[in-house]
Amino acid sequence: MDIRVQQEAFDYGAECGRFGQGDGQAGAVVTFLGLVRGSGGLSRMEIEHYPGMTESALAKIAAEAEARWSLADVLIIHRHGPLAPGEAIMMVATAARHRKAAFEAAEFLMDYLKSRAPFWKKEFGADGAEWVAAKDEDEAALDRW
Amino acid sequence: MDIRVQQEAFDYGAECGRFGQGDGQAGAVVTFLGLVRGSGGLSRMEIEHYPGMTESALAKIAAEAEARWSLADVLIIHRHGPLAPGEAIMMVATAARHRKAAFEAAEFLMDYLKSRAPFWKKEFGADGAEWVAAKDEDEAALDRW
Amino acid sequence: MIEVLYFAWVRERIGLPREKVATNAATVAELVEELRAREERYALAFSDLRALRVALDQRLSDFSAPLEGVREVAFFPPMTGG
Amino acid sequence: MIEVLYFAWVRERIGLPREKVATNAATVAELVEELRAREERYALAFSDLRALRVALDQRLSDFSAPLEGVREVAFFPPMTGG
Repeated sequence: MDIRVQQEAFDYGAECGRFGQGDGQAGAVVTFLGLVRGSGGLSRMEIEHYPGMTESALAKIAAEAEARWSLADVLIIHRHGPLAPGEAIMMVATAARHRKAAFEAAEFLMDYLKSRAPFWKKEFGADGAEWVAAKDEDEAALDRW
Repeated sequence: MDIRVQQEAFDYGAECGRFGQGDGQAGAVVTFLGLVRGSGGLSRMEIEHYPGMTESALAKIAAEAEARWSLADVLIIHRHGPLAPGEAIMMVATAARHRKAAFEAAEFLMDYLKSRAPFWKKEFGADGAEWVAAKDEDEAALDRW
Repeated sequence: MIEVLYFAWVRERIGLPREKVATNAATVAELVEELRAREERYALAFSDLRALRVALDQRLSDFSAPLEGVREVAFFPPMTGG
Repeated sequence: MIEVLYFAWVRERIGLPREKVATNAATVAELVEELRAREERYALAFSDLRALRVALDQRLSDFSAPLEGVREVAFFPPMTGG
């Protein structure tokens, strides 16, 4: 398990290249990459988080996924601070014996990250700055698990 | 759209690193990597395919996913020929505005690849060689779409 | 003394990221009442509890939870990670 | 003349990957009957049609499909890609 909360950029390709491969146990790797969209005149984004709680919330979510889907490995990287359109915000990766487990675990992690990890996004655009509102559908997505 | 059917190895990390990013349109990228598992005394695998039909079947599946989930980009790489445990068999990648579309499209591609693209796996182990049997659950997975 | 933290627009409305609060409140809800009574900016930040979440010692909790033994209370809007 | 292709264990049982077949069969099922009648190895390969799939000119089809205008027929077991 590898959990990283950081301001610096990360190299998605390099992380994918070294994740979950080579031990011959995993047959399936799924990764998710979240990017800042440039739509709607967005000029930048800032992500605030709750140091301490963030790390423990992510570790708890990852441990739950690892146990529930018997993952061979799990990775979460989430950035905070200022971000420009096109930049990577975060990634998750899961490795499992079969594809169903790898997909489900990655979606589970994303659903929980969206509404249970203490991050808050603020968007800066032509019309000023605005905190991103939580979506009902993100809360509803948790019911699946 | 990028579809490749090849015997040579591919660099999963490098493919992830250059897929679907940078245009500011996609907010979500999902990738799937399929690996040869070393379990059950497997010494090697061979994948046979149907040249011509393989490429058109993959292009058709990818075009369907692209249209249905409004994908910003889609990639399928599938190898054939001899493969050792731990080696990458194939990958798919999807880029979309939101995570739900990227995940669903990647799972759709995998479900169709499993039982509608003309590939056949043969496993070589301590007890000889055996063609991998199609699983009922793989056929059933198509009902979701 | 309890350490009280504010995040996102709760932090912006109140105007500070954290403060120490002397309180005898038995529950989170009672603490919120005390804070609301302080000043307009607190009343504004806590005007709609349905729009807020609370964590006690860095674990998600709720407004009816007891404060006994708690060292750190955080108030923030629904999270928007990922 | 129709080009007939065999893949995976169908290819192994019949012992060749492709052959040209002169036939007047109207459907895939009729072609299968003709092939079965040829030799034991064909009869064996086509002993259980439920275990087989067929493609006509590189598109998945079924055993009741007509052969008129078809240039390439492929027989193979259920696919196991991914």
